Amino acid sequence: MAQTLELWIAALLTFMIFSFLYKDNPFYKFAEHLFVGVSAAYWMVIGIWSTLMPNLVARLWPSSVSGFINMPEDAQPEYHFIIPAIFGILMLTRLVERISWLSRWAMAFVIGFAAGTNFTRYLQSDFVGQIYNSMYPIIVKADGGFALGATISSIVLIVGVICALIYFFFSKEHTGAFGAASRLGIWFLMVTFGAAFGYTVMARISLLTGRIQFLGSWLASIF
Amino acid sequence: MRVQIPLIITFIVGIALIVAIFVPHDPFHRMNEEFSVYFDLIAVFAFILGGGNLLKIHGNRISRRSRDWKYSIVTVVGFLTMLIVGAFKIGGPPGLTGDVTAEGSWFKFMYDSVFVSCQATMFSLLAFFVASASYRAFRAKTKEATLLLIAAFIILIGRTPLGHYMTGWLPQQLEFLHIPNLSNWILSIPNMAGQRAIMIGIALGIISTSLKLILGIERSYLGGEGK
Amino acid sequence: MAEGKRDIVEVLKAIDRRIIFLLIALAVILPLAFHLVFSVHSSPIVEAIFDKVESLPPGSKVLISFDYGPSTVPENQPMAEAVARHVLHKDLKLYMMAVWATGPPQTEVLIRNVIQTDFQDKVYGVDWINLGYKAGNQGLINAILLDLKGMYTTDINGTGIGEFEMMRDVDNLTDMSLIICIGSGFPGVREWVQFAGDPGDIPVAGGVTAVEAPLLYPYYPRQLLGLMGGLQGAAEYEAALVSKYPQFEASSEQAIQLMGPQTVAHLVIIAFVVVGNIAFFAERRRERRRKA
Amino acid sequence: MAPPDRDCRHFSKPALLLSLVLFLSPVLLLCTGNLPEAGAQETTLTIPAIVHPELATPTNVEAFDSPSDQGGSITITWEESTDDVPGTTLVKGYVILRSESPTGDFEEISSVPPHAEEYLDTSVRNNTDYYYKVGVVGAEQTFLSQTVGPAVAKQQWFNSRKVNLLFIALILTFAIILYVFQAKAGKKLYIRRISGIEAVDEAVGRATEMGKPILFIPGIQDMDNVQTVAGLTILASVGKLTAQYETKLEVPVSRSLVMSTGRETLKQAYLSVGRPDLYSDDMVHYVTDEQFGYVAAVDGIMVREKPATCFYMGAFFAESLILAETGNSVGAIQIAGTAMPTQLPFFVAACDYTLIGEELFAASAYLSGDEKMIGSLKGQDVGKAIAMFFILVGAVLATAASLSGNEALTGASDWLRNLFTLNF
Repeated sequence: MAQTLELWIAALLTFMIFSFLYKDNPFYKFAEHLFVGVSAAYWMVIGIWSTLMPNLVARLWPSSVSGFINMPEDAQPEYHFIIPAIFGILMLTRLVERISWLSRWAMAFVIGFAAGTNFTRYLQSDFVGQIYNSMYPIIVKADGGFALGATISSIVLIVGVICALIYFFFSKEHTGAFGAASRLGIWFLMVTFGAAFGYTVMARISLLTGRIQFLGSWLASIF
Repeated sequence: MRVQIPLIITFIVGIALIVAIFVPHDPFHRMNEEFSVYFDLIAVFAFILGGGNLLKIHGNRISRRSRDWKYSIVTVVGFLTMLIVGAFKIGGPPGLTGDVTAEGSWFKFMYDSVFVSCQATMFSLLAFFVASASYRAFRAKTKEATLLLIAAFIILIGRTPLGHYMTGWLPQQLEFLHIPNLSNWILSIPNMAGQRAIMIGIALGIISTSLKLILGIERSYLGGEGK
Repeated sequence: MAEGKRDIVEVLKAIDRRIIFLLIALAVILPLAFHLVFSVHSSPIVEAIFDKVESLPPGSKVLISFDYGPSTVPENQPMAEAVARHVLHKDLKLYMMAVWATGPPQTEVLIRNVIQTDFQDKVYGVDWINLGYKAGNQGLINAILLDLKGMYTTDINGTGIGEFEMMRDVDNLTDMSLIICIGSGFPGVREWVQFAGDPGDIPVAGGVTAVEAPLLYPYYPRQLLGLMGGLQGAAEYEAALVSKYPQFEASSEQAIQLMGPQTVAHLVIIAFVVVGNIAFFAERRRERRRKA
Repeated sequence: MAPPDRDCRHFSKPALLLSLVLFLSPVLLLCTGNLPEAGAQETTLTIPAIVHPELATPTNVEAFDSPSDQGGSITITWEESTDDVPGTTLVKGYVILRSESPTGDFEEISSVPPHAEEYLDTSVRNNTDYYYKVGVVGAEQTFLSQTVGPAVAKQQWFNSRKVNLLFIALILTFAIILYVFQAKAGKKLYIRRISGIEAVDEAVGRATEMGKPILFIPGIQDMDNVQTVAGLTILASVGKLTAQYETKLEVPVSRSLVMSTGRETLKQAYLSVGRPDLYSDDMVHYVTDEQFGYVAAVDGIMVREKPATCFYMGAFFAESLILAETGNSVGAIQIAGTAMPTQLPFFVAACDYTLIGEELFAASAYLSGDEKMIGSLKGQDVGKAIAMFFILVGAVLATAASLSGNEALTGASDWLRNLFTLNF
């Protein structure tokens, strides 16, 4: 019974959302508003049970939640978790106009966290890592002579990287040879975007295939 | 105090996290992990602000009978039902001590029937939009657009049997022009060059922005001075 | 005459997106309804994986890591199943693990679909083993490169690892002849290459979603043996498998089946791109004439 | 994951000495007239009694705290048994034994295959003495080395494997700060035109003329993503324009923290141009954390309110194309900016202007009008110049090394690559 109900609700909502492709209509509005309400609450509930309870309440006061969530019997309180609790409460001062400026302290922690982690993460994997990946021989040797195809490819690659980087130069006027290189760079970027777009089309179609298959199974359940 | 203290907090937290990757000693080495948990917790507290705002907006619409106010009732009812069922683990076999997403619970039922189906269907709209965007965007209007078009077209054809048949007759010497080979080459050489340059650029943008945040040069997130 | 021509151009120019939407919907629904199947030809980047598995002597160890979740099952699951089928058929030892918490349920699906249907004679712990998921992301890969038994002291069911015959001569990842990561994000193929393949000099192959594949081409073929990208990649592997071992035709064509709608939809999109450009050029020519 | 370079170093002198001793040992035995080994081998040929040869034990065993780590690990190194010859099966592998006292019970903790010469024991506690033996495993018996130790696992204060990274981080930081200060000192800097930025004014103006609202989407990620911060900085600039033009601005967000920050930012923007009366908190409103729930709602807003302009500035995932296509269908001018490489193609295809990757951050600096922010852009350019320089030099060196086979060139090329190697 519950399964049939679930199947029907899901199928009807699927149709309601697809109807948006034709134009905005009351069915879509209904599905949209339901989805917004349910999903907002879903993430809040997940936040409570998978973050707030195990990572705050259980750490500060283990005995209080030992029945509710899985945790070791002999868990000891970890008092440094009082820090996020304070920041969290400071965040809520936004509800009180007079002291709402205190929420900036919590915001400052969040921003510091963002800046600190992103600085190192991108420095390592995207800056240093990509330079490392580019340091390969331009002329590729094969047994006996050198591989023409591979050599052309690696020349194209290195020219592409350099020119596309030149396109991103902000403080120098893009004229003359520099401008020509920058234009070549934007061409490389365009090929990149076209290629990635073309490659992705397929994955997007498969999402629809999945949905149509679901509707097919719903139809099959009726007959 | 209203501006200085936040700037100091940002500075200390940011620097500590950068130091942490060079210093494996306590207390630094655990900071990265602990601070992510701290962040998650602050975000959960903030849910109260977000959820409250959602209720306020839709509550106002209902009380003022503004446009589409009836649908706002759907949002409010959906929100409160899901919240109460989940937060108090009402309904279904596992009860208060079980997993909130346990099979058979009401929460899971609403998740499967409403959340999953809406999510998957919204996601699948992409199949349609990717088609309409291709139709509109892939036109040889300028040199740049032509390149975009050619690259996309070769890859698109290369991903279907069409590509195989179109150029399958090519002799050995011209094999590199065979469309599947050509599309592989585009992906692994020019695409790669572009991706790499984009990634290096992004890394620099993020490094520089992070630095400005840590040093307090960029502070628009703090809003105004004083008040 | 000129009148008629302009009409067509005008119509094409102002084509309603809803017509495109309708055609895409039909392009997916009709092949599904009529089980339309196209022949699939494998490309070198996929064949490289197939040939590698084909070339391994019986008894070689192959590790498959399930690094994806339910949202990418349509693309990832057929890859995992085709490869597992091939590995078991060649009498290679199959080790399964996951760096994603959502991986083990997919491993279970594979066990049901592949091992329990086609390879009932294969013995657990001798021919195949399910090690399950461990937290730690790339740190886990790094750790088992040095000491697999230290991290995996039991299999997924909690049985001590020492009890299994096929685990006796496995100490770390370098004992594997091939690692195949079926993944859809982080940690995934990239991490397997960076933390296992490169430092341990172990062949690594991957199967990923189509969205992710362009980002992984940089690693092929130097660091990545081969790559299955999206449903197409899965279908190509299935095609290679079925053409060599026709007995799997019935069981191993799920991706090939799903390729029907994809191919038709693709062709529809290609047709639209062509039509869009014809309309564009026709209009431009007319404008030029008008100016002249 | 390159092995710590101390491996290569400590082979040198002791290793040489030791191999010399080992090499000479048969000679020494000969001199003393004591030849049991040779005799025994001959007996095995004639009498079918199984006598397993004694195996040479691993030599030069060392146990030390693994360098540059967070503790909890001891590295044990040794030199393989002289009987561990490739192609033979005499040696089955090595075992590592551990004890907490030199005379106590040694417990086998792990085994490694033949030819291994290093083991990382990660099952130790910090600040505890450990003693180790390494055994060579034969067909029947295991022959143990001498006990080494004590080794103590400790947390280090500096990860020396990341010196290169620190060096690069300092150079970039220095470049950026240098130009920030130059700009602060009043030096005018040239910034090239970025079409997406120039279009902002026009797009806001268009909405004003048409009397339609502007929609601003700061991505769907939380405040822990720097792209969101950049998006909100651009929101501040857009907010100043909408305040001056008295244009309606709507900012639906998908994270509560972004809502709070967005409100602070926008309020200040309206205040700074003297129009706090036009600001209200409802301009920035929360929808849902769920990616596609958010998209469903924003799509709804688009088709119902028909904004004249849509801004997408921040981190985006699959929803990018759904938003941009819907925005396009209602005839909005669309300006996007993101540093998500996977989504750039869709914005480029579906929007009127797209800020590509780094341009998003450039736009946030440029639009702020703050010289210091603009100065940092020049610092970023220095970073790109560094990247280009090393890519070119690295590739040329690698080419020269591979073509000539010259050792000095190969060394130089490897050294340069090591500078950019990531050690975890």
